[in-house]
Amino acid sequence: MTTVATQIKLTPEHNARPRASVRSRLQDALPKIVLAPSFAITIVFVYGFILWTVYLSFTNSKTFPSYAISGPRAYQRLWRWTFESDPPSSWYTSITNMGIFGFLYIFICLALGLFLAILLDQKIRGEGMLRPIYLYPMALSFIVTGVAWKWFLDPGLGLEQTLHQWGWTSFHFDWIKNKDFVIYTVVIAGVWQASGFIMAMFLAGLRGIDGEIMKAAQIDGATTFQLYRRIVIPLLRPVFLSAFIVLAHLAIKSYDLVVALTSGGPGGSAWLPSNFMYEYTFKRNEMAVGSASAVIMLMTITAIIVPYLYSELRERPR
Amino acid sequence: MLRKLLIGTALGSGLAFAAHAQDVKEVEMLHWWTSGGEAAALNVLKEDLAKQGFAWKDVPVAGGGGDAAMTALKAMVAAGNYPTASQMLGYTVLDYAAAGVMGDLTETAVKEGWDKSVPAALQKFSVYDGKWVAAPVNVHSVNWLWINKAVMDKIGGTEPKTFDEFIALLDKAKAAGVIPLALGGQNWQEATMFDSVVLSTGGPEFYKKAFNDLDEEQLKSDTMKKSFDHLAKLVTYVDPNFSGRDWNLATAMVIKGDALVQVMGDWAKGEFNAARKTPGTDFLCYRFPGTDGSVVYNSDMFGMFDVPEDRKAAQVALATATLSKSFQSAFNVVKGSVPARTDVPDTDFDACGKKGMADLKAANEGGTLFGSLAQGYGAPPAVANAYKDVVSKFVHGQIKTSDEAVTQLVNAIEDAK
Amino acid sequence: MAFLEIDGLRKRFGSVEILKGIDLDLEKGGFLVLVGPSGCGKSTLLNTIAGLETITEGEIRVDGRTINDLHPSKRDIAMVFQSYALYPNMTVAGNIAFGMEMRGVPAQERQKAIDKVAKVLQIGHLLQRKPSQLSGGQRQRVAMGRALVRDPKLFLFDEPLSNLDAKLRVDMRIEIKRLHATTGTTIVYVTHDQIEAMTLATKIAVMRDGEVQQFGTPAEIYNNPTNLFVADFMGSPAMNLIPATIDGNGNALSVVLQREAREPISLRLADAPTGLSAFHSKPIIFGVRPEALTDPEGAERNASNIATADCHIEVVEPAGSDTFAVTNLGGKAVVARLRADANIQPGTVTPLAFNLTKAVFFDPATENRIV
Amino acid sequence: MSVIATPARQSTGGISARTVNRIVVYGLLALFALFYLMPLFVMLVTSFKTMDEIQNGNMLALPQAPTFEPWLKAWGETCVGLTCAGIKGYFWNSIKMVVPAVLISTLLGAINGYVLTKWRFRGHTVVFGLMLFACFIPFQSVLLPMATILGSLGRFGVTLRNATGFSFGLGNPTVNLVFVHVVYGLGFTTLFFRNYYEAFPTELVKAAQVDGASFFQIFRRIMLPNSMPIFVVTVIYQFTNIWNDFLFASAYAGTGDAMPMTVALNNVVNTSTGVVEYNVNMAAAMIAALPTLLVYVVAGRYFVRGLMAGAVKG
Repeated sequence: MTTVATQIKLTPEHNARPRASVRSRLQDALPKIVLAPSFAITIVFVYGFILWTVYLSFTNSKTFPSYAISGPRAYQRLWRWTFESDPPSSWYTSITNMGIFGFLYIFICLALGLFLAILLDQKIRGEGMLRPIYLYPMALSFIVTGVAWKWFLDPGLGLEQTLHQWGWTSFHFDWIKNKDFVIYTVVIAGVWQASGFIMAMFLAGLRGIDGEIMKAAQIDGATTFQLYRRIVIPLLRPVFLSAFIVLAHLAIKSYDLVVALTSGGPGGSAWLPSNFMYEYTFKRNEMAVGSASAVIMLMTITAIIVPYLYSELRERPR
Repeated sequence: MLRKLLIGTALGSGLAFAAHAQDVKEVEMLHWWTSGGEAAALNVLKEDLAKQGFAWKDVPVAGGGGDAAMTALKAMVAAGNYPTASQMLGYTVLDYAAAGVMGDLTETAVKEGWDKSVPAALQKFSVYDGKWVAAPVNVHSVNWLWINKAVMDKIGGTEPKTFDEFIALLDKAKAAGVIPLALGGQNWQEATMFDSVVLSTGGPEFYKKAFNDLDEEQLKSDTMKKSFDHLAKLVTYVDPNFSGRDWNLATAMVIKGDALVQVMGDWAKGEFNAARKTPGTDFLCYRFPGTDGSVVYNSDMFGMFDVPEDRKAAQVALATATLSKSFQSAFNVVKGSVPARTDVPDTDFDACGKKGMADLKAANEGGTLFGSLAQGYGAPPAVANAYKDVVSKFVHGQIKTSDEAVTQLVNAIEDAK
Repeated sequence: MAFLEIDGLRKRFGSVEILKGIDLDLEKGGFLVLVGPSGCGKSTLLNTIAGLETITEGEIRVDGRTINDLHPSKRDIAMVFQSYALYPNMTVAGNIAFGMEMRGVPAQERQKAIDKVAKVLQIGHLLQRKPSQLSGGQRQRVAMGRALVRDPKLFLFDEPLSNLDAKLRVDMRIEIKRLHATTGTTIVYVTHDQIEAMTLATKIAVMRDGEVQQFGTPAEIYNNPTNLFVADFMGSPAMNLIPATIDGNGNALSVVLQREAREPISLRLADAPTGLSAFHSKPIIFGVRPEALTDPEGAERNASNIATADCHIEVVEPAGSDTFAVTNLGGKAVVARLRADANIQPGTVTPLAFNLTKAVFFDPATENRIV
Repeated sequence: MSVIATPARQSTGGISARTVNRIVVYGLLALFALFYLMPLFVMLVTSFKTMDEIQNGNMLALPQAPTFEPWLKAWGETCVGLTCAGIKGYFWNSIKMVVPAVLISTLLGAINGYVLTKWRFRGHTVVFGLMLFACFIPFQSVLLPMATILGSLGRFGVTLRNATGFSFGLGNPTVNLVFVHVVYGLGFTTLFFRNYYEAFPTELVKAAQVDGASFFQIFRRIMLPNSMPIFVVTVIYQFTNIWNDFLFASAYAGTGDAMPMTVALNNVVNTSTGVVEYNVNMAAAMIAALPTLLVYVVAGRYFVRGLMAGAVKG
C-alpha cells in the first residue's frame, strides 16, 4: 500500500451523503482543534514577529519602534558595510566570523562527535562514567563556563602562564587577545559545549545500526576504516542531518558565547551577527539596522534550512 | 505602538487607581549597581526611604555596564510596566522622555531648588522640554590619571603637566621594568582614554566642537589626527595581554604596583577605597596632562517614569532623597564620584574627591564642563558607539594609520547621525 | 438481505481513485476474503469497513444499518492487524480487556470475558505477560483474543498470518477456520495469499487496481475465472495460459497450439463455448490448470472431453504428493500435474492428456473469458 | 552495534595488536575527558580557594588550604543587588518557572507530534515545517514585541482581577516566562515527538480506535505510556535550555520576587566594580548549575537511549 493509504484521513469529502452528526463532526475536527493553539501561537509569536521585524527594518526606528515607513536605508547601510569595507566594518566582521565560526563549529562538532561516539562504541568499560563527562558542558550556562574558559585561554592567567610555570617558557598561546584569531577561541569553547551532545546523537545512531550489516561487511573483507567509511557513515545520514539542524540553530543563536568569552573581542573582532543585531537594536538605538540585520540572518537561515525541510518532509513514496 | 501603550497604561493605571485608594508605599528601582561598594552606596538611599516608610523593590540587572539593564528597561516599558525609577545614562533619558514615558518632577525640583544647584550641563539631560524627568545622582569625571605612589617614588617621577612629560614618565616606568600603562582593551575603556587625549591635544574648545557639536571640520582636522598619533603612542606602553581586560582588573594592576598608571574615570577611586588605599600616601590622582581646568563628565541619573498617581508620592520621596545633600555626600564618598549638586559640603571627601568637587565647580562656572563622548554624554548612543568602534579598531590594528582613523571617524559619525 | 452490503463504494485521495466502485455482499456467518496483489486496494477497503478511513461515495451496511459515518468503535466490529497491534505497555490481559474498558464494562465482567477467551485460545498462562515477552504465534493468538472477546457482529482480519513462518501459518489458518466454524461469526479477511483465500473463504473477492475482478465462491473463482488476471492469480501452481488459435468450422472447433520444431497440436473441442466461434483463425489464450493436464492413465475417466497429445518433457519436478512436468507449448512453459509415481523422464516425448472440459478461453485483447 | 573488536591476527612481540588497539582507544577517550573536564576542574578548585590564593597562585593548582567559605557565602550571604541573602532563594523562583514550562511545552509537543503523525490532514507537512522553522528565530528580535503583548495581557489581567477577583496569572512575571518558554520551545518539542511518533506503529492507533478509545484516550493510554525515551530527551533538552535562559528572564522577570537563578547569578558574577570574588562566583555558578548537572548525570543513560528511539531520525 502506498503511504497515503495507511494514513487516517480526516478531511471527509462526504458528497451527496447524509451529513454526519455535529458530535461526530466535532470528533473528526478534534485533532485539528488540538493542534490549532500551538499553530496559532507559532503564527503570531514567530511569523507575526518576523513580519513586524521586516516592517521595522524599512522604518527609521531608533530607540523605540517607529511606524513611519522611510525606505530601505538600513539595507543600504548594511550593503555598504558589506561591500565597501576597508577597514572591516562591524557588520562585515560579523558575517565573515559567522562563516568561519559556523563552518568550523559545525564541522568540528560533527567530526569530533562522530569520532568520540565511535570510540565509545567499542564496548568501553566505564562508558557510563565517560558519557556524562562529554555531555555535561551542554548543561551549563555560558555565563558560568565563559569565565572559566576566559581564564584558561588568557595568556597571563591560564594555559600559557601555567606551562611557563612548569618550565615550557617558549609556549605561546594568545589567540583570545589577537584580533585575527579570537574567533577561533570562540570555536574552541563552542565545540567544547556542543560536541558531547552531538556525540550522544551519533552514539544513539550507531547503536541503532543493524549488527548483521556490520557482520556482512566484515565477512566481505572490509577493514575497520572501510567499514566505517563505506557502511556506517552512510547509514548515519539521518543523524548527520538532525545534528546539522541542532548545530546550525546553536551557531546562529551563539550570542553569550562571544560576550562571556571575549566581550566582543579586540576592536569587536569576535562579533557574530547576533551580537551585531543585539548591539544595534538595544545598545546603539538603531533599531531599524538591527531589524534589517535580523531579516538578513533569517533569510540566510531560510536559504539553508528550507531545502532541507523540503527534502525531509515531502511525501516520500515507499 | 508607544501611543497605544500609553493609552493602555493610562487605562491600566486608571483602574489601578480605582482599586487602590491608598498610595503604594513602594519604589521599584531598576539598576546595575550590584557590586559590593555600589550596593552599599545605594543601600544608603534604601534606608533613607525606609525611614519614611517606603519599601524598596529591587530590580538589579548587572552586565555590560548597564546594557543588560537597559534591555530589560526597554522590555518593561514596551510592556507598559514602568519602574518607579531606573538608573540611566545621558541620551537614554532624553530618548525615553521624547517617547513620553517619563514623569514630571518639576514641582519638586522647584521646591528643592535643583535648577540652581545642579550644573547646567547636567540639566541638559535631566530636564526635557522644560520638565524635570530625572534626578542626577553623581558626576563622574573621566580625565583622571590614577598612579601608584610607591612605583612613582621608585622611578622618581613627578606629576606630568604636558603630554610629552607624560610620555617621559611612562618611559621611566618602562625602564624600571614596570608596566607603564594599565589599560583594559575594551572599546569603551579605549575611547574613554581617547576623550582625555583629545581634550589634552586640542584643548577645551576643540573638544567641545569635535565631540559635543560633532563639527566635521574639527573631526577631520590635523589636531584630530595628532590625537590619534598620541593614542597610538600611549598604546605602545600597554602590556601585551591588555585586550578584553575588565577595567577593574586594570585598576588592580595599579593598586598592586604591577603598573604605574591608569587613565580612567573617577569610579576607579572606588577600587582604591575598597582596597583601603589612601590618596596621597598610597596612590595619586592627577588630571590627565594638559586637561587641568576642564572636566569631561558623565553622570548616573535616576530616570523617573510616568507612574500611576498612587505611586507618585513614593517617586517624589525617592527623587528628593536622591538629591538630598546628605545622600549626595554619603553616596559619592563611597562611589568615588562627586555630588551632582555643587552646594554639598566636601568635608567627608578625601583629597581626590575635594579636588574633583572644586574642579567641577570651576568647570561649571568657566564653561569647560563637557560631556564625555565615550560615556554617552557627548552625542547619542549611535554616534558614541560608532566612535568607540573606530577608536577600538585603531587601537587593535584593524585601522592602521591616523589618517585612516580620521577618515573612518568622520564617515562613521556621519553614518550614525 | 445480506448481512454485509457494500454498494458503489468509491474512495479518492485528491485525484487518485483508490477504490473504483465496489459492490459486495456477504451473508451472516459468511467468510469473505479480499485477495489481490499489493496495492490493489484491499486493505483500504477493509479500513473503510472498519471506519478507519472515510469513503468518498457509496454505502456500507451491516445488518441493514448504514454505518458510513459511524466511528469505528460504534460499528460493532473487531479487527486483527497484520502486526497484531498489541499495546506494548499493557499486559496480555490488559490488551484483551482494553476495548471493554473503553466501553465502561465493569472489571468483574471483563475478567470473566478474559478468562473465557483465554480458555478458547489456550493463552491462560500468558495473561500477565507483556507483548514483548511473547512469541509470534502467541502474539497472533492474543490479537485474535482481543477481537474475540468483543463478540462483534463483524470480524475484520488484515493479513493476520503474513508475519508467521510457514508451519505456524498453516496451523493458525486451521485455527481460524475452526474458530469460524464453531463461533459462526461473520468475517472479512484480507490476504495476498491465494491459498489462504481458497481454504478459508465462503466468498472471495479478487481485486486489482481498486476494482473487484471477480466475486464468488472459491469454486467459482477457481473453475470459472472471469478474466486472465483472476485465472493467473488464483491457484498454485498457476493456470497454464497458452497463446493459441481456433481452427475448424461450425460446431467442430479445435484449438491449435504451436510448438517449437514440431508440428502444432490440434485439440478438438467437443462442447466449445458459443462465443468461441467468433474467434475462428484468430489468436486466443487457452487456459488449462496443471491438474487438467496429466498423464493419460491419471486423467479423469469420466470427463467427457479428453484429448491426448505427445509432448516433449523438459523438466520434471517430483513434489512428493505429485510430480510436475514442464513442457513447452505456444512458446510458454506449461506445467502438467502427474501422479507421484508417474514414470516420466526429462528429455523424452510422452503423451499428455488435456481435460478440455476444464479448459477456459480468453480474448487476448480484452483479457476477458470467452463464453 | 559494535565492531572493531576484530581478533588479533598475529600477536607481535608479546603484546597483541588488540591490546595496542585498546590502549589507544582508552587513551584517546581519557584525553578528551580531560579536555571536557578542564573548565569544571578550574571552577571547582577555584571555588575552594581563598582570594589570596587565586590572585597569587596558579589557576590549575589544587587549593592549598581548601575552604568551604565561598560556597557558604554564595549560598546564603552574597549580594544580589541590594539583597544579601545568597542565591538560595532564587532556586525556588527558577523551579516554579522551569517545571511548568518544561511540562507544558513537552506535553504540547507530544500532542502535536501525535496529531501530525497519526491524525494527518491536508497540509500537515506545511504546518510542521512552519513550526520547525520557528526554532531558528533569534530571540533578541522577539524581545520587544513579546514584551508589548505580555504587557497587554498583564493589563487585561488587572481588568480581570478588578472584575472577578482573579487575574488568572496574567501579568505575573513567572507566568509570563512560562508562556514565553512554551511558545519558543514548541518547535523543538514538536520536532522530537513527531520524529518519534513517525516510527510508532499506526496500527496500534487503529486498533485502539476499533476498541473504542477516543482521540484523547488513545493519546493517554497508548501513545504516552510508550513515549518514555523521547520524553526523557525532550525534558532534558527543555530543562537545560529554560533553566539557563538569561535573555527572557532578565527582560521579563528582573524583579526580586520572580527573578530566576540565571539573573541572580549574573548579578553576582557580572559586577563591573570592586574586587571580583572569583571563588564565590564559581561556587555560585556551580550551585546554580547543580539541577541541570544532576539531570544530565542521572538521566544521561536514558538520554542516549531516548535519542536512539527516534529523536535522531531525519
